[in-house]
Amino acid sequence: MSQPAVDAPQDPFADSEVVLDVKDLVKHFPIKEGTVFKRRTGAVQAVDGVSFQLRRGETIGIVGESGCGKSTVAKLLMRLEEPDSGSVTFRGEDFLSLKGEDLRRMRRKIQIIFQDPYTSLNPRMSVGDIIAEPFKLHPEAKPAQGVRNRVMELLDLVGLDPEHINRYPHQFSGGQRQRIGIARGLALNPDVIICDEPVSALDVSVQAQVMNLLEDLQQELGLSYIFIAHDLSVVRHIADRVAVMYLGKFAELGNDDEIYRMPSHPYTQALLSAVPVPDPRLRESREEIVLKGDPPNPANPPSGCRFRTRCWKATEICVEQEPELIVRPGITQRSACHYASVQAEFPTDSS
Amino acid sequence: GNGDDGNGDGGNGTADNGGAEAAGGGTVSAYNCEPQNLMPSNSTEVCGSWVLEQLFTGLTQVDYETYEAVPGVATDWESNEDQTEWTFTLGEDWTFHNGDPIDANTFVETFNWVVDPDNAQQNTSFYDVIVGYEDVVNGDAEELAGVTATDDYTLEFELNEPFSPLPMMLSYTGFYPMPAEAFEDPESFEQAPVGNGRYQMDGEWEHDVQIAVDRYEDWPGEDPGVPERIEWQIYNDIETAYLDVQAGTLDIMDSVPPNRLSTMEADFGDNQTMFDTSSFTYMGLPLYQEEFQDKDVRHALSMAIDRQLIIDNIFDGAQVPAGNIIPPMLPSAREDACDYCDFDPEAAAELYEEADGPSELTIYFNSGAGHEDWVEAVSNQWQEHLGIENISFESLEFAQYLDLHDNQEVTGPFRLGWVLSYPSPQYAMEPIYTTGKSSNYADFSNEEFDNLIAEANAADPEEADSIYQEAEDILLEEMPVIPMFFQSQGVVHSDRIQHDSVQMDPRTFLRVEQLVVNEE
Amino acid sequence: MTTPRTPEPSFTGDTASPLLEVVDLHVEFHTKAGVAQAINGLNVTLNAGETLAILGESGSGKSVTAQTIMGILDMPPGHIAGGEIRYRGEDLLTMKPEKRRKLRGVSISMIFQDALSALNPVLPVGWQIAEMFRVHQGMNRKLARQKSIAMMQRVGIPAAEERVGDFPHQFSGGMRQRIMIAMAIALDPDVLIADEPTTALDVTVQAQVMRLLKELQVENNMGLILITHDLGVVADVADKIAVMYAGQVMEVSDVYEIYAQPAHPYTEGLLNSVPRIDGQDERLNAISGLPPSLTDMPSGCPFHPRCPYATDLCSAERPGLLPVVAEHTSACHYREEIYNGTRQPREEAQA
Amino acid sequence: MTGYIIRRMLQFIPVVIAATLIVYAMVFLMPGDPIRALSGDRPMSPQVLETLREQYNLNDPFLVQYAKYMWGVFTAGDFGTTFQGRPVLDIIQQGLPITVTLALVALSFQIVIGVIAGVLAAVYKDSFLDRMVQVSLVIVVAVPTLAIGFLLQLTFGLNLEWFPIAGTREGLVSYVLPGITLGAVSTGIVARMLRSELVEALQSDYVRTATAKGMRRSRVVVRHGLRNSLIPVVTFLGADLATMLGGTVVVETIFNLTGLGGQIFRSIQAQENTVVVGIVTLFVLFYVVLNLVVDLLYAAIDPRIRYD
Amino acid sequence: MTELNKAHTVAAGEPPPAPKKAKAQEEASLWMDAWRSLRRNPWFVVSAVLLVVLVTMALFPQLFTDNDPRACPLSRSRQEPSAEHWFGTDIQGCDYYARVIYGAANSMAVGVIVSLSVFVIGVALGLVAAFFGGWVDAVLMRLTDLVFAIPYLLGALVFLAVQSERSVWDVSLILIVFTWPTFARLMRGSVLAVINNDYITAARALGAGPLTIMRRHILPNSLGPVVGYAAVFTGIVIGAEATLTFLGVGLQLPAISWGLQLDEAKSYLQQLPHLLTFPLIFVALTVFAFTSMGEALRDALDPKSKKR
Ligand SMILES: Nc1ncnc2c1ncn2[C@@H]1O[C@H](COP(=O)(O)OP(=O)(O)OP(=O)(O)O)[C@@H](O)[C@H]1O
Ligand SMILES: Nc1ncnc2c1ncn2[C@@H]1O[C@H](COP(=O)(O)OP(=O)(O)OP(=O)(O)O)[C@@H](O)[C@H]1O
Ligand SMILES: [Mg+2]
Ligand SMILES: [Mg+2]
Repeated sequence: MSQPAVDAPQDPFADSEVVLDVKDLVKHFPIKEGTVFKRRTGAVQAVDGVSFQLRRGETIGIVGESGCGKSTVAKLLMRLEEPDSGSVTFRGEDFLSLKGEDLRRMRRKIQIIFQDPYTSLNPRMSVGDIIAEPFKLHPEAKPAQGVRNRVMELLDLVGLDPEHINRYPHQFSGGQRQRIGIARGLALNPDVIICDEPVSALDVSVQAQVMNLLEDLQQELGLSYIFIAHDLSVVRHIADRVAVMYLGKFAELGNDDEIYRMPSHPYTQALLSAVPVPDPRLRESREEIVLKGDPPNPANPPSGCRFRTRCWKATEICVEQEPELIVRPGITQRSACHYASVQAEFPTDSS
Repeated sequence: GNGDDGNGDGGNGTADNGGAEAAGGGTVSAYNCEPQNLMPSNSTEVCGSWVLEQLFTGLTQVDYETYEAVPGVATDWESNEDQTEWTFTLGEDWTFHNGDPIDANTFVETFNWVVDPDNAQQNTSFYDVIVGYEDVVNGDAEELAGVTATDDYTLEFELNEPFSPLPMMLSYTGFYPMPAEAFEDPESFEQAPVGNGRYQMDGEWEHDVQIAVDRYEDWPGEDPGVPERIEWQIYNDIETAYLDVQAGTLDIMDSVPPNRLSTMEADFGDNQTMFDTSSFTYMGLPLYQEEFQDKDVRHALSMAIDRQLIIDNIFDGAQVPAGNIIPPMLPSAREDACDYCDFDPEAAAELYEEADGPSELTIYFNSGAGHEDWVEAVSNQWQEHLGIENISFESLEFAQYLDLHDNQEVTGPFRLGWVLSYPSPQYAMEPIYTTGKSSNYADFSNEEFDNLIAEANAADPEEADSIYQEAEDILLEEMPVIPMFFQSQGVVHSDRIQHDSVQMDPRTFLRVEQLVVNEE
Repeated sequence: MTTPRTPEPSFTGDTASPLLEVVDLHVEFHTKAGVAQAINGLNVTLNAGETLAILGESGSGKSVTAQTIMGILDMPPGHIAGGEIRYRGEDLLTMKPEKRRKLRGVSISMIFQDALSALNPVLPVGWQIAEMFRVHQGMNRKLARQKSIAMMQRVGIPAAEERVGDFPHQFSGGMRQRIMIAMAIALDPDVLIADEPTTALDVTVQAQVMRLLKELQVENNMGLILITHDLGVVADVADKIAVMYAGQVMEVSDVYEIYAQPAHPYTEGLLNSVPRIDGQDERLNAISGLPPSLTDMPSGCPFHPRCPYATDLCSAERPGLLPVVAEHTSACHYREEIYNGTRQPREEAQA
Repeated sequence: MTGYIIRRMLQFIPVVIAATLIVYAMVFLMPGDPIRALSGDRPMSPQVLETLREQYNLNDPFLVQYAKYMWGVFTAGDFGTTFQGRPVLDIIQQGLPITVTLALVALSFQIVIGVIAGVLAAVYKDSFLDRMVQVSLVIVVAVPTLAIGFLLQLTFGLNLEWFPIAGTREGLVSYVLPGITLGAVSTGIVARMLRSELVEALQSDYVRTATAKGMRRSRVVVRHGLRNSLIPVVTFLGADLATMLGGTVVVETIFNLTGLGGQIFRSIQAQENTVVVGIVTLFVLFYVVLNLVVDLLYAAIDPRIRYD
Repeated sequence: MTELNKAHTVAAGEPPPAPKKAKAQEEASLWMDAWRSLRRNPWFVVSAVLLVVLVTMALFPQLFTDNDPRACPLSRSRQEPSAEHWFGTDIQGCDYYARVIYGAANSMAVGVIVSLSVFVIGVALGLVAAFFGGWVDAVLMRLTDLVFAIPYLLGALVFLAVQSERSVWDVSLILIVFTWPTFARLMRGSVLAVINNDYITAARALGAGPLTIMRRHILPNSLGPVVGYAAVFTGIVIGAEATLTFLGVGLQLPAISWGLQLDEAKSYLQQLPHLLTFPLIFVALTVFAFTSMGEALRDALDPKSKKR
């Protein structure tokens, strides 16, 4: 893979076509109480104003606190949830207003790999049928070598035994199921794949295999990925740009070097400091920024900056004014912190 | 006419109020079905008339030993020579249960109200022999010209034509006297009818549940009711009632389900008995259809039926094979009057062959009334003995069934029945077989027969019977309907009821007012 | 106040024996294609207060092992073909069912790999946690609810008080996982089996959860079996590591040793596959080849078809789990050479 | 949610209009003359017929009849009278409590016995007991209701004298045998249906979790498995309650109860438009509410089912 | 996919294995797997054999008896079972064995036609209602309320008015029209329980249209309760047919069917129990065969419950 020098802050994808243009996406889930006579008592602000552009061949990684709205963003992009407001444009077409056949056609181009590999596989379909389903749905994409051969090939690609084609999902381990989901997502050679924690249940070796596969496909077909993960090393490895999300908003958005080497948002810094290093000898020496306080309630987020309740830098202005996601003085990436600064460069691996 | 007191109930020593006090009294709970209504002039079915019989007393009553009219409210009656003018003398101490006195005017008012078309009473047509009936019904007159009260206790009838069974007919429910309040608000009246009978209502009619009556102690008649109180429990299902009698929850029922007749003795031992009734079942033939106009065909059909076999095997003996039209219990009934009612398969087959009877038949009957089995048996016998290959059934709801008859759309033998509203041979024949009568579903028309009936109606009662029999002979020869059975009724009762006191009449069946309750 | 029922007596066994000992366990699945040997003679030992990390290939039988220990394996199709599982010296497999039931959740507890399907979709999460207190400690409804809110707070669920009544589908993947954790640690078990407990958690929350588990371990001298793919986490918290492959333990060692000097080619391969956070974007090193089919196990060492060092001996004879140095055992014929880094890969295996 | 309920209740209106219109039309279309049938074999005089027809608007064109009737219902709450002059409301008043009690007794029987049998059959799947439940269902389905009722009457009424044979004199006790008779088939169905659903639910991961939590088998089955298998059962019970209301003829007849089922049956035979339509209106209201309740129960059973 | 395959080829250590194994592997789908496991399920085999026998009986009754079911000399009425008349004789004196054998045709036909049709209708409508929700659901469900509210006796009587000859099809039609709502509601309920699953979302994400989702994902996962009920329903229909006949709107007498035999036998429960027993055994066997089959099918369609 050829990548420009790490130091160059400019976007290597600046010239590529924008595949996905997301503006101000908002999704609030109503909270209801009572078993039968439910009253609406509030709303979880799962996604609250997310904007970004995804270009051809690019990978955007999304990291962030659990429950901050990553999966919801993914679902919104797939139109599996309808956003409360905002727009999603796919190759210049308004994705949100598509209906029927047009939507179906478009869905061939955007695929998702679900976070939960247990519930997203139909228990009454054999693995072969699950992976062959995309071809059934989009006959125009039928592979030349025959669906079944292609399915076996896909199984093999993700490191599963093609002989297991007739098995049912419950006969597989967690990681194996996750790979079934990946194989399904890859089947149609889409333009964009939204991967919601695609490798979390895989052992490192298989994970390596799958990531290599994803990268190879990207190289070859110009695929774009949105890659949601908690494993920051994995994200760093695969992503060109990284978005750090906190409580329904992007806290920071920049290329992987900017984020990993010069994090400017305190949350990003805390996150990076908590990454465990695969070397037991560093156990004691690591300095982890332990966030104070409890995570805020997404139904009733703090005013101003949403991170301020747990931030060691917070002042009056953070309470009053919501920081925008913009390029701030002293940094090259966009950051939603009034005091954005590259306070400390994250210590690189000592090996 | 005669004023013969005729109350010769020597067999029933319990009827004496006061005499055998020990045996009288108590409460009897008896089976009943839900009456359509409790308006005497509107009641046409057995469930209602059974109750009304106890609540009301008409001008005359029937002595079921002799089948003659005996005094009710009227103590005496006589007619002119040709039976067209009748004078009834009324007893003077009759009152309704509410105390209103009853006199000749009560009857005049009642009868005028009943025939008034605005009141739409179903029994109106019984009045058609009375002069002025047509005018009232057509709205040309307000009152029946033929009924007048010459004084407080004398009632006169003027008839359109000679009609000797009049005193007998006047015993019928449709001629009971009614108090003024009945006319003001008939609907609430029938919830708790105020009559002049042996018993008076206790509370209202609880629909589908029960009707309770208490003995009316001021009843001026000859043989007052024995039980102090009668409670009719209303059942939808006779099987259930039967079980309840078995369990002792119900004292008595008079319509044992046919399929139970074979187990009746085992279930009840001595507490059961059978009675004959006037309920006549026949297979009518649509004479307006060409196939049935040849009387040989009709004879053949009749002779091909083994009635006794059907009765034994399907009704468990609960019917009497019909060899006549006049019910056997009437004095005028004869045995062996019918030449073609005996089972004779060979003769039948021959006759049918000769007459070229239809090779396909549809048999009609009304559904849901338990006729399937015997009709099927008849059909099997016709198939077997007459070689009719193709017999199908048409079973219909009663309303639709009557519709077909009205429109003369019936194409084959049909089942119908007839119950005597008053026990007279006239009533057994005239409404069904005289030309143009509304119940003449077979469309039978025979001048000789019509004349004989008219003649009998005009004759002295002593001579009338033989003329009615002549008329019956014509029916049995012409056979517009194939007589099938006269029904027998099973009665079962609990140990509370004295078996000897169980008596039946052929019209309303069990005489519930005669029952004696055993002391507990 | 109702007086709480007397808590069910905790199991008092032989305190001299190890806390948990799995001896020569064999588990099979009956499938259409034949008998799948998911576990083939597995041996592990867990001492009180110890953290045993189980690493291994996806599909190598980690979850099946955990389920077998818990006694919740679906039988059929599963079938325990042999072995013993000793808890404080007493064999769980032959124990009276009622006695064993009382151990579950109280003395031996488990965090499931898949949180969504492991949580009852129709019961509020709070109820599901509270059930532990109510059934095992006879606590009343109100108190149990308070306790479960406390547990939810402990695992870092924001606005726990408001969300106790919510249903699993209303939570994000990571939040569900934390609910599972809360449920499993509710009664301070002696043994906690955590099957990939933090896959859906971001690193800060993960760190928090791991700290929590550590605390419990210190407080109660709890034995922890940590099944995970995250070598970083393992490096951080484990005392001992068992590496599994194809239903067998390949290597057991002290945590410091194994990272520095693995004594089994599979472990070596795994460590090589780890992406680094200082992320050079080179291809990741996956172990080549597919794991063996469980219905058709290769003769000898199950890893030999993929092993760069394999010889004829490997395909002929199955190596036992033998010590390399003290407390460090490996199931490889050439363990010492690999431990010392002196063995050369076969020519053709070098990619 | 309240909005949802209101919307659902409003849907009652078109259903009532449609149902009454259809039913009215059907009675109208039924062959035969209801007035004619009143007097049995012996025909009424034409004048009487005419008066009665007039009185019950039977000579009007169909839509006029219907309009007159509905006008009476909505302006004066007048549901008309029977051909015998009995007010329809009176009939409903008498029959409704009986029908409702009967249906509720049958329902309780179905729920209690059906659920217990279903749960046991599922837990001991393929055991003798499981097969017994199946065989009982098969037999109960094959035996005519009337025969079941009769056998119960004979055994528990006549011979053992535990329950009255018929009638409602002894209060709730009187409803036991009819309730069982009415609910027998459905009880078997509930048991079978629940059994199959529960067997499936018991294989799920969350049931496994419950076991791992150290719950007793009974608690695992009842608290964790059962609820997830209830939706078809609740649906069936809802639908069955609906059919039960109108279909109690046989049971009402043999147990001599004066409920609405038998009433509507007889009224149809007598072509008493007023009674039929009156009862149907009541039923429609009941069904709309019943189905709403069922739908709300869905949401209560499975929180993932949402209505907005 | 050059580099990829290269990488992979190396990884796999041999040429792409997929095509090689494609031939060897038997293609599998849920339905084929189901069929395979059905064949090995003894309950299925037994019930299949039973059904074959019953169907043969319905189609070729002559194979089972030489006696004419319509030869009914009254003189031999009500005989107990004997060597000559295995099942005894009925009220009319017909050979009861022959009657029962000949009764299979009508009963099986009505039973199968009706349950099959309501199954199809109910599944289709229930699926559509639950899947699309909103007004589609409202309209369909109110329609079920409406049908529930219309007494089926009324419908049957009106239907009769326009029908002179009544065949099995006509009788079936009446029953179908009035019984589909239970199926629709049952189906709707189980679809609602399934529709919120993630795999449905996943299918939508793949671009599956409503039809595909319903057919491939929802149907197999929600069919269970309806299949089970349809099996039992066959038996219920066999009984219901007789009721219609006795109201004059069912099969035209003197038709022969099990329902009619059972109905007739009701009156002689104590006196002539054999009249009830024999048709009952046959109806029970039919229901048993259908329910066992339904259950076996359900088991087979559940990959998790597969016995081996
Ligand atoms: N259907 C729903 N109803 C109510 N709240 C919901 C729903 N779905 C998600 N949420 C809430 O929205 C927020 C964001 O959820 P989301 O699944 O997007 O998080 P996430 O970033 O993917 O977290 P994780 O990394 O743990 O998977 C959470 O607080 C969650 O509880
Ligand atoms: N019901 C079953 N039928 C057949 N094989 C099964 C069944 N359940 C599990 N297996 C097989 O058993 C093996 C072990 O599965 P297990 O879930 O223990 O793996 P794991 O080590 O937990 O993997 P992961 O890390 O992916 O969760 C897998 O290869 C799986 O395919
Ligand atoms: Mg997520
Ligand atoms: Mg696992």
